Amino acid sequence: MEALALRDPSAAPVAGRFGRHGGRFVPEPLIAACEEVEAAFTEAWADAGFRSDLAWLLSRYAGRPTPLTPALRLSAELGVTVLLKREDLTHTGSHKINNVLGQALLARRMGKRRLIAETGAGMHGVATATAGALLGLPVTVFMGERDIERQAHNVFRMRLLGAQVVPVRSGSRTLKDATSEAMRHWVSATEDAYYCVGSVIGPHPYPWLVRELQAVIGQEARHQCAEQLSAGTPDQVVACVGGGSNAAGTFAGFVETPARLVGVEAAGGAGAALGEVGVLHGFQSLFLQDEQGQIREAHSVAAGLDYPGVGPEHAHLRDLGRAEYVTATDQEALAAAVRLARAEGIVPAIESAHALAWVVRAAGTTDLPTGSSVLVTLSGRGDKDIATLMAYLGDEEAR
Amino acid sequence: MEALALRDPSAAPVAGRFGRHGGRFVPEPLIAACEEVEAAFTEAWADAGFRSDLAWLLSRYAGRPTPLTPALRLSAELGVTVLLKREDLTHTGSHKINNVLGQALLARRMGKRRLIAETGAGMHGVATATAGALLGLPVTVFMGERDIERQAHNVFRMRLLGAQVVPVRSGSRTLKDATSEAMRHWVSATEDAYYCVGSVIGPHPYPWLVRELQAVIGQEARHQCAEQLSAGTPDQVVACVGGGSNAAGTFAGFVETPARLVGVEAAGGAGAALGEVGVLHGFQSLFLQDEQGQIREAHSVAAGLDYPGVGPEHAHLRDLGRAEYVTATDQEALAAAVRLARAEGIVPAIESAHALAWVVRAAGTTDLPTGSSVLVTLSGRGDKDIATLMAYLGDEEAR
Amino acid sequence: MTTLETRLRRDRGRKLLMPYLTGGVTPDWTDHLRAIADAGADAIEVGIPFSDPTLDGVTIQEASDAALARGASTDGVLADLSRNRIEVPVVVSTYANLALRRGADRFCRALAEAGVQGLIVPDLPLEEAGATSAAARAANVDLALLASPATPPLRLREIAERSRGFVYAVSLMGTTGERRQLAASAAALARRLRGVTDRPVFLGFGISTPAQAAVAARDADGVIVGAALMRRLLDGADPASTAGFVRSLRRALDGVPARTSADAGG
Amino acid sequence: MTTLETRLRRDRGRKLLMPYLTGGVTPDWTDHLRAIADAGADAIEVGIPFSDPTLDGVTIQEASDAALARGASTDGVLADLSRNRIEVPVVVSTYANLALRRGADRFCRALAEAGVQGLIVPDLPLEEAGATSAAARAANVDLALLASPATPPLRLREIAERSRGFVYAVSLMGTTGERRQLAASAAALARRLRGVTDRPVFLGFGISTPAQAAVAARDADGVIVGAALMRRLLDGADPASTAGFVRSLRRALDGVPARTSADAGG
Ligand SMILES: Cc1ncc(COP(=O)(O)O)c(C=O)c1O
Ligand SMILES: Cc1ncc(COP(=O)(O)O)c(C=O)c1O
Repeated sequence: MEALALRDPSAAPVAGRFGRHGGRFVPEPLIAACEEVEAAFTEAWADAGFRSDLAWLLSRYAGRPTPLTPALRLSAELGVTVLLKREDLTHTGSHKINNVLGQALLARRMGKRRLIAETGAGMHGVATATAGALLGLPVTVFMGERDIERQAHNVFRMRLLGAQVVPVRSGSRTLKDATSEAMRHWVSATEDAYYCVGSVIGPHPYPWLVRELQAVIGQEARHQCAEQLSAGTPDQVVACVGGGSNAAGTFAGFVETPARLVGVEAAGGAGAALGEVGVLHGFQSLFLQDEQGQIREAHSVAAGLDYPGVGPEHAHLRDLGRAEYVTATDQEALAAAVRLARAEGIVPAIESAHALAWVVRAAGTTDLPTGSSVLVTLSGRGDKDIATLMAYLGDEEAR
Repeated sequence: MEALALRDPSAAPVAGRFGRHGGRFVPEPLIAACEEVEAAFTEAWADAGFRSDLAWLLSRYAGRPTPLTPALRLSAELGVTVLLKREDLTHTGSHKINNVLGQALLARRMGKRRLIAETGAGMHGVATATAGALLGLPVTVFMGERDIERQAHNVFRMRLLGAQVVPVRSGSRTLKDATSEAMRHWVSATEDAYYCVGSVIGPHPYPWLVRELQAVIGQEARHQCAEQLSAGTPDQVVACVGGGSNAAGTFAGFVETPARLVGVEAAGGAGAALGEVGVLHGFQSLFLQDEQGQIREAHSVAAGLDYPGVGPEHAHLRDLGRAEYVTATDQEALAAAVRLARAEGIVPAIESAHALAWVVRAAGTTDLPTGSSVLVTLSGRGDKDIATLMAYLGDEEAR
Repeated sequence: MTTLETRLRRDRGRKLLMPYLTGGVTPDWTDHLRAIADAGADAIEVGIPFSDPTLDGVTIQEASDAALARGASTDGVLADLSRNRIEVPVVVSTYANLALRRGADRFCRALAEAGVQGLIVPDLPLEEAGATSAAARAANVDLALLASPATPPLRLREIAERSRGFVYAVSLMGTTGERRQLAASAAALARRLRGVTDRPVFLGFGISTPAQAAVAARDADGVIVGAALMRRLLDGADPASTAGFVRSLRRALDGVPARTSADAGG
Repeated sequence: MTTLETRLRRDRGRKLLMPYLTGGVTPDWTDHLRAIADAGADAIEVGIPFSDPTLDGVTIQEASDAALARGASTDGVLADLSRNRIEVPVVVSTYANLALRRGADRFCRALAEAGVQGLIVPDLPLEEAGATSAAARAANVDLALLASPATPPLRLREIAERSRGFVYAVSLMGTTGERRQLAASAAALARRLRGVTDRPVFLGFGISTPAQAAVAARDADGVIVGAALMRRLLDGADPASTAGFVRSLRRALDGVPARTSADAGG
């Protein structure tokens, strides 16, 4: 019963719950809006027409299916078979597009006239700006001032795509605060605006809805593993976890298999690994917080992982013991990004590099024994991170 | 007989000629190296094993096939059906990867121990750096100093991928000079190094070899058009032309159809449209030059089109009247890039935007009548050009 | 009937006033508390600052940040309240995480021990309020629920029924913060609420001036004024001047007949 | 037999010297030309500068750029040569585009009219040289072909056969430019060439010092010295000092026995 939502992926979790997590902790003015989204998505998701419109966009526009690439040189170096699920090859360069195309179609179906979104690394912002341009819906993106500075490349992309980027100056000036600000704005605009949440966070139905839209990652990967691996499924399935959408989408394809599921968080933003039960941004889950309940600021070189919480489904999977949550440091992630670039010719997003960093660390230990196979979701490409990676490389080489 | 190379795409042009163009105008020390590449490619291209290795990399690693996306909003605005062949979705973000994977496999088959390449926009350099990393071959990329400045993003990418980027300070400090410098370096390194040429230029066998490797664009597009267009083929097929590789690869799929073939050059680098017969970089073709035969410097906001010549096959197609070559200005290309971003959520490379710019200009005229269909190859994505596009937008908005 | 309910009766013969004050916002915040109490408040809403006040506009965000920067915490604010008992009932408002973090039971008991009589948790809607509601009742603290202009009729009725102490009518679709005009949605919501409950209906959010308070009070039993007060406080107002502002609100409300046709509902 | 062939005979009894000079590189370049001719050159290679000298290293690139910046052109260089006839034969070297641009026939006739006796076009290999070769012959200009260390035996023979005036042996796999040492490939190539032809074999590329010239001349009939001379000229040497350098080369060559075992071939 607890894991119901996972077993029948198309069914909404009961009362928006994943075990004890999830829910809809929003101020009353947002209740109707959440209900409206829930009803619309429930209906749309059961509508073959909606699904085929989405499938059309995913394949004709966004470049799905994405390949599953065996990382041959890295595998040889590590002694484990590493398969990369290539979300970096999607249009706009990260898995965020899967979610956003679905939500933008939903918004249009609901008769909404514009989109709002929060963004951390800017990938969700770019994806939303993209979907907005494609469907003719104006887009407003809330982004922490600190993230605006460190992900300038994506800020430019959003503006080029015609989106308005609103700097958020409160709190840690990162994803957490951008999310708060997006919710504040949404309260005042529920009639007109559709809030396009960027991860498996937020009030019900978002964690479920976003997971459903990202499940395409895991479904494709599952089939591809069946073709490419003699065992049919990988021994381990690894993805980075910010809010947890690429991980949730990946895990959705493997939760019924014997594969071990591993979510890798930024050491400085490890809601699932180090957080405690709390409520923020409309849902109950695990959050970094002090004993009084004040939310702690996350700190990660990966803007997309710089979030103190984790989606409720992950908190639940951790409760169940079905998935494990581990961390990788900034240094480990940066080193893993450069390593993948040089071993395989793929420059990953620093977010995605966290998943790799754990694989690099664990390979050959009991955590990831020699000879085992591991699927790693490369959630995005590193173009947005080139400056950060170069600075890191400069430091390394200066040593 | 003249167009033989096009009719039977797998046959090498006789004596490396496309009509009166092409050839092998290299200094004697490079003759043996060119012959070695020719022999190796001829043999490899006839080898099903080589072809299947390449096909494997193209699909499993590089994300082929790329979609053919109908640009719905733009089509409605222009009154013509615009289909976009999405090379921007390939790994590394441009069609250059198609060519480079083939050549890197060839280099390995030939027992070469490293790769050298010239680059303009940096996309070919990034692609070569990528293939080198993937196959474990060190890479040296020659790049004009001016291009290093304006395509800094790609310079960083190459370095991250482990390639050495050598600044070229001679002449116009752009693609032309980088090509000269790569040839100079090649002369001294033919034993060890494979010269991975980035477009359908250079001495035989390169214009043929690169065309063959890029023909996958046209072949896929041809099939996709057959599925998507009721007429089966588009009325027009348009691609930007620097050296001409994405255009040659695209045209290869349509040269036997009734489709009109249009190559769009940068107004300031229009070898095919405005050049005269000449010899440079090992081949005879059309080049911008003065009455004495000194090569003129090209000037384009698109570093990848900033080349005074054009591949010999294009010169030949122009001679035959089978393809037409037109130009687009910097301003038109920049405007078209922003227009595509805002209408379709796709930020194209400024190079590719030249092809679109012509479509925008021609739509509704006798050149591209209302109601007709046009296939446009989007040769690459605009991530490398974000700064340039933002500056342009800033100027526009300031007006 | 709880003390709060006794004090905030509809039939007290005047329009009710509940100023809002962020706990710990300044070193002398309890002086403001007392001054405001003495200036004619019928109850005072005391915010326990939260790191991520998603329903608050810039002014109260700033107040929360200032309080947290000063080291304000649940324990600290409650200790201050405990040491500074006032005659006027205190209603604590905060976000769900601060309540759930220590467990709803412990949290509500701590409130009661500090003399707090009511509780507002804006991000605990009907569906999520069950446990906290029970805990509050056990501790003899009134958990007031919020209604909004977007709340449909049946739900409105249920909110009114399950709300304790009073019903908080969020006057507009938006965050806290001053507004030039009272939202058009305010009167309609207050009337709808008064049509389904006997509990006092307080309009809050965006009521910025005595004039606006008076207009709001035509349809509601009382008003809550937060940002307008906190802006003054953040700008450096001393307890005498915050009290002065509260008095001006009091006067404006006293000009509104306490029993109007608003009783007929909306 | 053309004049060039007469002058550059293997059996002239001394090792032959062909300095290289970029046409138009300085305003007084023809003074250098004359001074060099008088300093013991057996022929002079005069480069017509091209915008994209892909086979040249930095020094000759710099010289070409300097000449072009001064407005040098095919017409200009030929006019200068025409006005400054020297006793020593002149061999023009340039890139294919400059020859093909005006048509090989017109180009070769213009050379002949300017008194030029030979032609080197490094980017016209055997396969592409046909038309230019015929045009040169018609104009009584010798088109010398290049051979390289990588040229296989049969091709070497054909190059030697179709070359006129002399055969240009590219001493190394690389561009023009000074080198610290004579390339190991030089001697072997010269020997191979002398084994298949009676035409004089000139080693060029990278011969930088009189000592290197002497070593090169052991296996070849003559040497071409370009970058080493042009560097001096670009550094500001006057005609007397370029001539001095050429004399030092001459002396070094004169120390090498004119008929050595090299005749036996490699
Ligand atoms: C490339 C990439 N990967 C991962 C993430 C983290 O998001 P999630 O945990 O929802 O997949 C982001 C967020 O911006 C991202 O851009
Ligand atoms: C995106 C893109 N398009 C087009 C070109 C031009 O090359 P070609 O004409 O060979 O396709 C380049 C070259 O760098 C490029 O990067």
